[in-house]
Amino acid sequence: QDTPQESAFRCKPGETYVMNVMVTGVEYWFPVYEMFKQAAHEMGCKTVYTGTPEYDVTKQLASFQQVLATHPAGILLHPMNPDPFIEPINQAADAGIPVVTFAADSPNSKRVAYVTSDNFREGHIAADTVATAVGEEGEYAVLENPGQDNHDRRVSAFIEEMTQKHPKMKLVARAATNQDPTKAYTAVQSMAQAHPNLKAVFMPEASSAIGAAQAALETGGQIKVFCVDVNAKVLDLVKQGQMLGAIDPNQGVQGYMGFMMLFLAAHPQLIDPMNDYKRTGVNPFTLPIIDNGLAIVTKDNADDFRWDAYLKRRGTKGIEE
Amino acid sequence: MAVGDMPITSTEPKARRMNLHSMREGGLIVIILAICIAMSFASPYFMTWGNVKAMMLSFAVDGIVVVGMTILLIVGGIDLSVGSVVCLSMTVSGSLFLAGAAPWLASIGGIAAAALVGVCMGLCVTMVGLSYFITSLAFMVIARGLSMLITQGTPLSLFTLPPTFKFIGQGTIEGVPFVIVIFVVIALIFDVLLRRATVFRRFLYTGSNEQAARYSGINVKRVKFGATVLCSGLAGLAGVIYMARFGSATPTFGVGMELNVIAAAVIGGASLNGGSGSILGAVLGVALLSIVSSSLLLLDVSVYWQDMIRGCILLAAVAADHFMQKRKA
Amino acid sequence: MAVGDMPITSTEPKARRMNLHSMREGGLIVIILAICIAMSFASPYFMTWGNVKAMMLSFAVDGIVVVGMTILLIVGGIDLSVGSVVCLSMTVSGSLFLAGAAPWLASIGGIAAAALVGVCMGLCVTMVGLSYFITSLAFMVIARGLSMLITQGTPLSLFTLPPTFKFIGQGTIEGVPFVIVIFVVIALIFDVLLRRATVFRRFLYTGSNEQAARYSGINVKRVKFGATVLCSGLAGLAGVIYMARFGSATPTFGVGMELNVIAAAVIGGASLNGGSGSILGAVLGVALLSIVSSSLLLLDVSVYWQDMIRGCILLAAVAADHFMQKRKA
Amino acid sequence: MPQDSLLSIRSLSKAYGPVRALSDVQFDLRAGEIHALAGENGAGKSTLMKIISGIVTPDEGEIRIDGELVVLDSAAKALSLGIGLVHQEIVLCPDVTVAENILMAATARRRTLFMNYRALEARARQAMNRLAPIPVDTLVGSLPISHQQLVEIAKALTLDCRILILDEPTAALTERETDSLFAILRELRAEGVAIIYISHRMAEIFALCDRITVFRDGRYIGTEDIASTTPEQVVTRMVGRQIENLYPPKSAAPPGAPLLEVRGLAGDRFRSVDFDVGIGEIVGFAGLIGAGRSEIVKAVCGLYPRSAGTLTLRGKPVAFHGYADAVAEGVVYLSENRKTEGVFLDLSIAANISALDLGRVSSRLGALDFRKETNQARLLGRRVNLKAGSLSDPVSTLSGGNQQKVAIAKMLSVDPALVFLDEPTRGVDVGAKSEIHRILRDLCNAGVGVVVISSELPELIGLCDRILVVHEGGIAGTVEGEDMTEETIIRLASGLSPNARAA
Ligand SMILES: Nc1ncnc2c1ncn2[C@@H]1O[C@H](COP(=O)(O)OP(=O)(O)OP(=O)(O)O)[C@@H](O)[C@H]1O
Ligand SMILES: Nc1ncnc2c1ncn2[C@@H]1O[C@H](COP(=O)(O)OP(=O)(O)OP(=O)(O)O)[C@@H](O)[C@H]1O
Ligand SMILES: O[C@@H]1[C@H](O)[C@H](O)CO[C@H]1O
Ligand SMILES: [Mg+2]
Ligand SMILES: [Mg+2]
Repeated sequence: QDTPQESAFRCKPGETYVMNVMVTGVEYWFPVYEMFKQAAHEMGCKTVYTGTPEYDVTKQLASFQQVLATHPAGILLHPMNPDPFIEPINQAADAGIPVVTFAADSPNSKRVAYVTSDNFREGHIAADTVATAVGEEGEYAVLENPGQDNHDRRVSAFIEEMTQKHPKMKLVARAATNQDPTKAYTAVQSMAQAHPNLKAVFMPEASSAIGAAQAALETGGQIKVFCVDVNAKVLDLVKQGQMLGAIDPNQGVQGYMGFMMLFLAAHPQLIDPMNDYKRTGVNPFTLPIIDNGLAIVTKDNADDFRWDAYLKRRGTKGIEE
Repeated sequence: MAVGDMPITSTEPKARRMNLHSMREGGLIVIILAICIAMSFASPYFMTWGNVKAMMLSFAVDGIVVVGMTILLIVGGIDLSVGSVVCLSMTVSGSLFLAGAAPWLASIGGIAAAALVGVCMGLCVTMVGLSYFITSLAFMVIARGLSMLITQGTPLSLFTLPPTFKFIGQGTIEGVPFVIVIFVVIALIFDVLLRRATVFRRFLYTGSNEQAARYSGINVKRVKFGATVLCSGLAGLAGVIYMARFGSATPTFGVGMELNVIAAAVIGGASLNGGSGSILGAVLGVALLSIVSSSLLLLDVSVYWQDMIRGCILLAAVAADHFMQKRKA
Repeated sequence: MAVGDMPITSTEPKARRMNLHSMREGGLIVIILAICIAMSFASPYFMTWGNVKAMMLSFAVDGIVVVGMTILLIVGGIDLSVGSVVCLSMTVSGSLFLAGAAPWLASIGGIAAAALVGVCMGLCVTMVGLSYFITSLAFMVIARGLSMLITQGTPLSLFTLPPTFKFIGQGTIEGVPFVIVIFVVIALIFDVLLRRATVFRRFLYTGSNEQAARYSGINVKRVKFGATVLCSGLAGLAGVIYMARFGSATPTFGVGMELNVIAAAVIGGASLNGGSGSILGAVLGVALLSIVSSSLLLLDVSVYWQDMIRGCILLAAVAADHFMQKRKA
Repeated sequence: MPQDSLLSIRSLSKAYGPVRALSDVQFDLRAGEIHALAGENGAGKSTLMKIISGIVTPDEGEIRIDGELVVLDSAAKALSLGIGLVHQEIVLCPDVTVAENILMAATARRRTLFMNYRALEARARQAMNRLAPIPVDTLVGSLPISHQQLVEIAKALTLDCRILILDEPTAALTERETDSLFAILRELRAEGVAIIYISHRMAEIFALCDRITVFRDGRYIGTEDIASTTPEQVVTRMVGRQIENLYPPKSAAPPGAPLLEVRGLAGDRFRSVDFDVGIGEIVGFAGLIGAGRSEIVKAVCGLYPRSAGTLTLRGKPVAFHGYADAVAEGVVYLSENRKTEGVFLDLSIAANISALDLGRVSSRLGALDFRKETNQARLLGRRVNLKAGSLSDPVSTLSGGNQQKVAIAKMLSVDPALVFLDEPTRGVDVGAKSEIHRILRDLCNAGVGVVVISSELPELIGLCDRILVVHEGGIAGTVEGEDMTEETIIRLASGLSPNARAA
């Protein structure tokens, strides 16, 4: 079919953009891809959702390399670890395939941009919310997932904020629960014993929250649970008041801006900035970091973050298209 | 001397009944007590009812899985799929419930799904002749995939579960959590069965020497099939209980559970070559593992040290146990 | 009749020298080819050099670990710690490098650390008499803990590694990634050794019947010790290569690797009871696993279906292999 | 101590917990002699041999070689001193070829990097062919027990040792192999090798050996020249009492109605096999090793695949799809392969004996009654005069012969209708043997069908009323009454016509 006047902001037929992540089955990615898709379709581009079902960097690398073999127009990547992806991302760049990272970065690579919610702000805001909720005074604990940087950053930011802004808040226990609800359940159970007046627990991801909240309930319900990321269960817990709240990294914008950056980077001729890009050969659309903002999820707004409702409302097939 | 004038005294039924088990269990009990005593000095909270409860809660449900695994190990099998099967049972019954089924019905559905995985594995092993290891590995992946499929990757939130049902996972009787009651009952039942029931004795024969069992007229295929289904079924039960506890069904639940479960059984005296193992032992094994972990939490050991120390204590415990047995033997 | 002209004369010396291997390998090769052919019709990209390279890269380094595991399985052992040991070697050499050691020295340090874990495990098994399963499980936790300690839980960034060293993990020769070259060489060496070297025949004897080996004057303890250290050592080497490839050392790397590695070896014909297994087989096993995973990605199968299908293909492949052998036998 | 003794043992003791396997025994062995060691099951023969070959360490006592005090703390050590042992229980690597098994000790010593398979196979084949031409490139695991026994022997022959120990090497062998083995042993003796020979077959001992030492209950009884003693005397010293007639009287009456009728039985290793087992008769199966006797009998019991054939039990046709079906009908099989098919080594004696039918030692609800189980074991144990410490000990702690008795007791536990016994008295001592023969005869008289496979012709002839001779998987002929001579049987077994004149 013929289009009257061809806009520069449209894809050539068949121009495909790929999103690549690990643990592909996990809810977190879906809203990201949903808006990635929307932006793409607006501009007549095709998208594919790829990655490895496992939580395994070697496997994600393999999937990334395979994606390269299909020569897409650009890749929106969540690198499980930063440095292992330097080489592959640079390969892509050299092959003229721009890579944009989101939610986790590979700073030393030639990725053209990094779209994320500021993990430090997430930690700080979480800390402030928790502190006010317990009256600026009391013992708190953290559950960790050591090794995944964005999670580690959230935790350290949380603790840092507490020590600096809320001096009466005392960190009494830390446990590595590695996104396992049962471990979180056990950890909070024991912590509640060792620290009878534990007031709050923070964790950088949603899986642990399910176990932690249950344990908090069973140990008398005076422990306030706060996490980053949401899922159906967490939202219900927040709604029921069994969790103080959560932080949502605003995935939609992450995906939308991710695509925009990819498209622009894939069409550098769209811009001609006054800088040395021609000589150095770097992509003129290179933006080190884009903060996609974040949202604090509470009783009142919890329902606005439900994936299933959202999907129904939009009537799309989610990641399956 | 002929048997007639043998020291038959030493062969009292009592002594006999225990001989497969007692030794190992003795050792483990001593070690666990030792740790507990040490801990109760180290932390004032360790011996509080609250903490004891917390520790038991932490292994009660997995303990049910360990019971099944122990039986399968005794037969000479192994099941890597338990973690995924627990999760499958969780997600199946969860989604059935959301689809409007009564919670009890939904649970039965979940357990049935789990048992079905067991049936498939049993057939692969007995009919096709594949190894337990590979078969259960494949079904570990398949069952996980099914959970993903059912939940579409998002945890099912089951707030609407009626309290009567949640009671299974969260209720207490006289302050004792109901899950602990369930676990203890199941452990007792299977401990007795394993020592006394003829059916289970056949399990032991098969695991001890499959050929000899065949030449004793035992239908070893049926035995292996049965043990496999039983193991999966118990995993399914555990899944339902977890669902009742957490009021949700997470598709990523139970990843890596298999190793802990097998470890507990092996610490408890089960052998990967089959023919040995006991429920009491396995229970002690699972208890040991979780006492160690929660001790580290109570002592506020740095996150970075926890694994190191946990591993060392585990090793020390196993070694100590080993020596005690040697001395006894 | 003379025993000489009995049916069982049917094995030629040639076949014999291979007998542990040939059969199984034949089957696997057929299956892998079948999948590749099917895939090359299903996806235009499958047979592209880029994709083939991606697949080989995805198993080359793990393949080195599989070689060690296979040898250990042949001896009758098993090592659950490989994943943690790969990681330990990574983090140790990484931190040594950051502390200013030359990358080569640092690497030797890492491999040494890995081998040391092997030594400890070897002693626990041969001297103390603990089971391989429990011992390696404990060291899996310990080694992981050490990595956590060394890195304080945060990945070490090593992009300052000199290119000459990075070449090990990232370089290519005539377009062929160097890691693949290393892997092929190691696999070949150990395949030959396992079939023809006197020392490695002793490994096989020990695994087949430890008693018979001991009665024949073989120092089975030394054999088992050696195999254990070798397995850890190769894991250490893999760790260094990964470090060179990733330019970083992540304390969470290699979690759950052990299952994949053991699975590959078992698919390749190794038995958990010892006495059988081959390197070529193991290589094919590891290849099969990664070909299956990557095929699914190219077919862009729905995320939710991937695990299910992967598991089913795995099962089908193993079953097919099994039948082909039966027919041959 | 006699000057000329190559090996001399003094005041040696070994106890396993309460069981005194050896108490203060002595033993002398001269170069160039074949020295028999006799004793009841559990007398301590194997234990002593294991001590001499460095597998078991004694509690006390001294061992001298050439008058030198030696410490034998490992098999390797004993091998280096030129001591070789043919184990009573087969100890081979199933996943490895015959050749590599035979030369395993050599491989253990070998210092070169690579194997030399060509030379290895040549040497192995040479050693093997002296006994029986078993192809050396087959996996040992695929060989029947009888052939594994031969491999075990060939393995020891390659050690070119000064002291060669054979612990019941012929238990699984037929005349043919036994004769070639004896020829080899005589050669070795001539070469000055000192040989210790353990057997429960008096005939063999008196045909082969120069001196004999007798043990009883772990004690040294005495040593003397074969020339100056008789089998009866030896047996008396072993058992401590007279053993009058070794074999029970045969049935006077002709066999009654056929209990079992087999017609046209065929399988991969046998074809068109017909035979009957009548009530009141003991039927024997003779044949060379590998003739297929075991397979035929197993096929009847549903333990071995059969392609054709009908079974009629007590007049009604039966088709056993699995052994369980057979057992249900009271048809039981005693395997020739004790270690792998006969017993559960790591389970208790009592648990072994009850395995065939747990119903007998459990309540109606299926709960095991351990008192019943122990009593059953005690009774049957007495009946086969089992020597054991406690019925709760694992079978692995029993002597070879006593393990065999456990296997037999297990069969008797179900009062069967029809029993097939494959090498039933393998490794069983003279006293117990005649005891078992009497039990079999009693069973038979009580209307139980009894079929015995044995490689020991005198046993078959002494025990059976009728002997079927198997040759290459087919029944070559039947002999009874007067015709039951070793000669006729051997001729039939080798595919010749029964009487010499015809040949
Ligand atoms: N590993 C063991 N543990 C406990 N008791 C043992 C062990 N090995 C042997 N015995 C006991 O030592 C005694 C002697 O056993 P040994 O095997 O030497 O007898 P044997 O003379 O070889 O008998 P057989 O003629 O049946 O082979 C037996 O009572 C046996 O029960
Ligand atoms: N698993 C096997 N693989 C190959 N050949 C076998 C196997 N089992 C038995 N045979 C062969 O089948 C034939 C019969 O075996 P077997 O020796 O058991 O017969 P037998 O007449 O019972 O002799 P024995 O006196 O040893 O019992 C022999 O040729 C033997 O080599
Ligand atoms: O917790 C989530 C996921 O783990 C993923 O890493 C994306 O970033 C975080 O918000
Ligand atoms: Mg003996
Ligand atoms: Mg036979």
